[in-house]
Amino acid sequence: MAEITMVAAITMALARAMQNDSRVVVLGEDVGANGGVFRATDGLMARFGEERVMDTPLSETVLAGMSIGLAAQGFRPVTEFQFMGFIYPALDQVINHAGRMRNRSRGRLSCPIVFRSPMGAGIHAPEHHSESTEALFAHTPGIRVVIPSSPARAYGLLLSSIADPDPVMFFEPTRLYRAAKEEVDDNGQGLPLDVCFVLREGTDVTLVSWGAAVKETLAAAQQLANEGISAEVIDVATVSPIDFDTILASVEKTGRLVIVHEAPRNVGVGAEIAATVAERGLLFLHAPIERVTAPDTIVPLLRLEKAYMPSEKDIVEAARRAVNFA
Amino acid sequence: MAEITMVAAITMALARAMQNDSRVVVLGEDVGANGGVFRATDGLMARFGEERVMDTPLSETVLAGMSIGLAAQGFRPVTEFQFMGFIYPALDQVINHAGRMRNRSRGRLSCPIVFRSPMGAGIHAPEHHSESTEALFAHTPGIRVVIPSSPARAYGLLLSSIADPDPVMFFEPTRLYRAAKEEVDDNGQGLPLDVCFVLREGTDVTLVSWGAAVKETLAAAQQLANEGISAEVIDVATVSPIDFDTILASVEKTGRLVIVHEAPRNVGVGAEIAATVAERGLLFLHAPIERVTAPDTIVPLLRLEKAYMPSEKDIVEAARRAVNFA
Amino acid sequence: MTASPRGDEARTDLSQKSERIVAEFKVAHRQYLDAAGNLVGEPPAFARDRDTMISLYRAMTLSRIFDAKAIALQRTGQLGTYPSSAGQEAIGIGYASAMVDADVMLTTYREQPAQIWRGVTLTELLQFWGGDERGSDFSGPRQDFPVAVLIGSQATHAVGVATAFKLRHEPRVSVCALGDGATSKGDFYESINLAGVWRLPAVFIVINNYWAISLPREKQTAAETLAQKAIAAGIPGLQIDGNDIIAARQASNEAIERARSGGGPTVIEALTYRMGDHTTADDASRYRKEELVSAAWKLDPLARARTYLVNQRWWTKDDEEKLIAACREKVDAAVTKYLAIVPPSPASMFDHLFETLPPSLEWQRKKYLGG
Amino acid sequence: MTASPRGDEARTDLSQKSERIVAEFKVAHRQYLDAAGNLVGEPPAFARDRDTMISLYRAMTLSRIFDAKAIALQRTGQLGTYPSSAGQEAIGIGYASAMVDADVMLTTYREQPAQIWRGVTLTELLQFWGGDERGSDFSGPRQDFPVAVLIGSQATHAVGVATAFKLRHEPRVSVCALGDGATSKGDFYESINLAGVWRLPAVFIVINNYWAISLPREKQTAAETLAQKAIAAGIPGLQIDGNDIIAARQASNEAIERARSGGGPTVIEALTYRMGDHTTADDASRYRKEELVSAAWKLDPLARARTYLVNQRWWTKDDEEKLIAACREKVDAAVTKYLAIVPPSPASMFDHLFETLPPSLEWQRKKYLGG
Ligand SMILES: Cc1ncc(C[n+]2csc(CCOP(=O)(O)OP(=O)(O)O)c2C)c(N)n1
Ligand SMILES: Cc1ncc(C[n+]2csc(CCOP(=O)(O)OP(=O)(O)O)c2C)c(N)n1
Ligand SMILES: [Mg+2]
Ligand SMILES: [Mg+2]
Repeated sequence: MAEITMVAAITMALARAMQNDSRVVVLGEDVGANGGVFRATDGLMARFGEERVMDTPLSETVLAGMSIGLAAQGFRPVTEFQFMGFIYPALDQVINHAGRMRNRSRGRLSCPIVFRSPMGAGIHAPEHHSESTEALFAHTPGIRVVIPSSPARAYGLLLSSIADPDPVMFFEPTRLYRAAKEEVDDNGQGLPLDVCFVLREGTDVTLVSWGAAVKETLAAAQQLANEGISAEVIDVATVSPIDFDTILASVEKTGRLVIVHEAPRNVGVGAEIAATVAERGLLFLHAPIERVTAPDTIVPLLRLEKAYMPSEKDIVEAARRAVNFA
Repeated sequence: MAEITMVAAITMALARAMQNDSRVVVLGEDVGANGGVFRATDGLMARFGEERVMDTPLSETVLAGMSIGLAAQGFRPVTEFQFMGFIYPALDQVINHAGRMRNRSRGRLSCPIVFRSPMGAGIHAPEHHSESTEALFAHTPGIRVVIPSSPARAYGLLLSSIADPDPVMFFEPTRLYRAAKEEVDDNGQGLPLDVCFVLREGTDVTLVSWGAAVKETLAAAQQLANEGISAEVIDVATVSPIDFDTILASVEKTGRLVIVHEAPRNVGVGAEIAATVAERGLLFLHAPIERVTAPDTIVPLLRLEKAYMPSEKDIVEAARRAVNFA
Repeated sequence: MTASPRGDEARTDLSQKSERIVAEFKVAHRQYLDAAGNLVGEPPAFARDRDTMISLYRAMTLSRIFDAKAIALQRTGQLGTYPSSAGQEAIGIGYASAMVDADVMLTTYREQPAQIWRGVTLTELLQFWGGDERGSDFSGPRQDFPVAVLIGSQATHAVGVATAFKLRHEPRVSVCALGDGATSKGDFYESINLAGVWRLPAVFIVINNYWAISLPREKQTAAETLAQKAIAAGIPGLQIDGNDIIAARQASNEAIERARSGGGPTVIEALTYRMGDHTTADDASRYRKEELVSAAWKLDPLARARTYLVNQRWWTKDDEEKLIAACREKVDAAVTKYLAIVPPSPASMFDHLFETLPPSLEWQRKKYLGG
Repeated sequence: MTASPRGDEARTDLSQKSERIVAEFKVAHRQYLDAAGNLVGEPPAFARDRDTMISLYRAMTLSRIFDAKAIALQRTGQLGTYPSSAGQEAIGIGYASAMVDADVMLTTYREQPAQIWRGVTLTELLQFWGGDERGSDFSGPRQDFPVAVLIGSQATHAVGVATAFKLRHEPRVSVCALGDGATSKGDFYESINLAGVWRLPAVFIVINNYWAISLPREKQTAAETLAQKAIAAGIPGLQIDGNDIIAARQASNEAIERARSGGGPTVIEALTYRMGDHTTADDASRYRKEELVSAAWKLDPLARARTYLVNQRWWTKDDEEKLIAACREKVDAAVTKYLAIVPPSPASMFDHLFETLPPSLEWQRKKYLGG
């Protein structure tokens, strides 16, 4: 079992799903011979043929819409948007159709689609290539939003997303695609959706994060440990619907909550977590909830993207504030 | 000065803005001879001509995009989307262009556009005619989101939105269009953006709301008063960016916060208000924050829309829970 | 802004060697039954078949009578907003009757005639327009799509359905009906373009009823025909008299059978007219002259089909009276059934959100519904 | 899925009275300079003007040399992802040189030649591609739009700009460049449709460089030409040899002047070829054969223009060497200036979000930047 990157784990999951289930098809721009701009679909066309790996014209609206048609017909489309910033022409289809077809038809037709797309800043790419707008999807009823933060979780969560009978937005932090390697067993086993993963146990403060920011969050926890502060780190993973129970249980234990995300602050998913804790776990709190997020500005071009993203230092400081709160 | 409905106040504001500023143009589907499906643009084409009141083909993407082109050229487009549920094909333009053009061009080009659309349930209309997705826009940097809740505020906020040099999403609760009349002076005076309106002062609990739900919130406050509970009612009005200072000051006074909105709960704008209070006003709170919202389901067709929308009773109960919290 | 004629100044002097023609296109118009109900040219075989023609006429009549009743129900507060299909029965019954059950239909909100032909019950139609989602869990072919309210959006689903057929090598066709207004949406264009380049078994029926709410056809596009939109996708486009049931069925038939046998997609523009208001929430007198409507009644597809039947000596006044009585009875029975339906329960809002409700939504279900 | 030929089976027997032709279209192709640099037919007057032709050639050469340097900078980590315009200089300089300053240009990310002609400095181009927003606050005409990264999206802005010109009765034209891939987007179609029906002063230059990243032109659409997409909007469409600087400038000129004088919009499809990778982040060898590229080099617009100049005895080897040296010097000077730019400050993230920063964002600015 070799150590592989997150993008390789994604390719492995796609191949496994296609191998196990002939209903799974992959479609999107440049997913074929090119293997996707990040090579996430590398080799799939050669292996599974042009009928199951479809290079589509440059039309995100019909890309989403045809996925709905395919899904209603019993296929399991895994549809790639080249970047999260290019997904908006498809939002109408996602919000108004994919998330609603089951409800609208009283279960007669459904949309078992995985809409994949790279997300996040940090790879020095041009405008629109650095978005983190998972909140738009999290606010939308009838769809799930899943964001992996390691090769193994990418593999397991993608398999479960493909197997799920309902639409899943599966966002892959580009900054993590090749950031680290890990042993991933190609055993076809999915990881559960709708639950958080506790990555590190701790007693003094709960750090909740997802996606690329999990990297800095774990680093911050290590730094805090060096300072004698015991941080619990939770990877939300399924960003909608959220497993609040795990988060509430942790905050009950630690009494302190720091939420970390790369998306803008205002009405981000972090707001929902803070709000729910303030409703259902107010009395657990020994300190104000902290959110470490990007500001409510446009993601800057590459010169400033580092200044834009939450840093390990920001997280450490927020955790210290929470712990030291009198 | 006659008493007028909210939709009439909107028409009055549009006419006033067009009268005072030749850069203001109105465009959208059926806004001309038909005067818009709710008659919000009634009479404008007859008065200002076909050049300033433009009936567009059925294409929401170019409707938004051309507004950006017009705005960059110095016009002040007031662009109507027929219903909030039809706005999504334009989201790409709103998020990726309208909200970014000033930043992208370092202030060289800007987008003084008002994107108007009816919002909300309660008028027994077909699917997609009952949406409350202001959260999607509130999460988007570079744009304002304004929602009036009375004829006078509709008039004043619309005038200020049109005068504003940046893009504004202006959402009009259909349920309020003809719900109540009020005297509105056609004096051309705008009301301030970026501030909340305190509609009723109180000391025991803060009720924060916006849009159509303000109606039930005010009714609930009256009901609570009858029970001896003094509720402060705040109309957020500018839903992004939010005037947190007014809300925090109120919660500091009352110690209790109930947030009411018609949008789904998860990652709604209510979450941001709760989160911010949990961060910046935690010690003010004598009780958990309550959110009274629609559930995270698809807005049902008309038979169930009443069950879906937050009711006066729900608000009263939440306020009572907050006040009685030991 | 007013509509503009096409800029013919574009044509340049072809005597120069520097310019040559690289593509040429023609758009045809098809009609078999003229406005007076007389035959134009030789009709297809089915038009000579009494039973077929009568069955088409019956369905058109039932649709018309149902439609009037639905409007009446709305006016008396017993139905939600309702879009009349009066005047558009020929094209609806035309394409629906050219389909087989295994084909999949994707339509707008104004295609009650086609839905009725496909087997959606009148009660289900009322239930849907009465604001009850269960009306879309209908008795028509179970893979047919629910009504699409979002203009043009169903065209994208149609190409997905057609792709499924193509991938499975099934001889099935995806038939998508949409309006003149819908042809201005990117959804429509992206869909026909994809259907073209993948040569999908999909047929797009553009119901050109001249109006998109208050916008007349000539303000929707400068294109001389809507059929020529097909040229942008490299696929065949045909214009037909959409009030001519024979042309409607025959053109649909040709396109559907071509698609079924691997010949790829087609756009059919069916010329018809929206006789009523846009919906019961609309007041068309604000933007169109009554004369236009009276003129359009002269092209009524029902009267025309009836004249043809009468001319063939297949239909009598007595037949007509019996048919109307039978349709009324059917409609009344459906209304009675509709009005007796137990309203959906609030819990049903959660029932079809996901196949299995996730835990955090279980929490919400309890919170909202109690228990 | 593989590309499919057009379904000609759609054509029906026209001898029947039931069918008549209601619209006909022809799509022309224009070329003045063939691949060898020889004239085809009588060229327009400007082609006989030494100074004009040399200035066009100079700009093309400067673009090519700049492009190579930008790629080198990226390879050495001094620039962000960069999209090469090599091979597309003729069409870029062609349409840009047909515009006047008061016109407005809206382009993709691959139109450095046109931007250079319009007066954007090489330093500004580097600054932009180096990831600094200030590069879009450029020295070109101040109403020209920043580069649009979102495929096709700028077409919608172009019709807004053109509407502004029309409303103000200004003799100005909005010129929008976009790729073959972009023609598959609804944005493009909705835009040309609106431009058509409102007869707007807008010109759409479709730079058909055969590739949309890895997707070849024939998998993008079944349409025989991209010029014929105009037919769907009821506007003129013309295909040109986009590597022929004379055709590029002349066709643009005709379309722009027609638009300026109230004749409405045009679509021009310019046939060219993407010589390099899609961007520096791409590896085209994964999806295209090297032979295709070598074949395309035979159509090189620069070599062709140079041959023409030489044939006219307007250009010598010495002129060429001097030009190259001058361009190199200019590019090097721009690079020096670029590398000396002080990076933007984090505070600048807040500076252009709104004209006046709202209070809650003031709070954030302090929180994020301290102070
Ligand atoms: C995307 C979208 N935009 C706007 C509307 C509002 N609307 C409903 S029907 C209609 C006109 C549709 O015209 P057409 O396509 O010709 O169909 P018809 O109503 O004539 O059958 C409009 C604008 C909508 N339903 N969907
Ligand atoms: C809306 C959108 N979808 C996808 C992309 C990713 N992308 C960047 S360039 C490109 C291909 C564009 O092809 P074309 O329009 O022919 O322009 P070219 O790159 O050849 O100049 C794609 C798919 C994008 N930038 N925008
Ligand atoms: Mg219509
Ligand atoms: Mg290209």
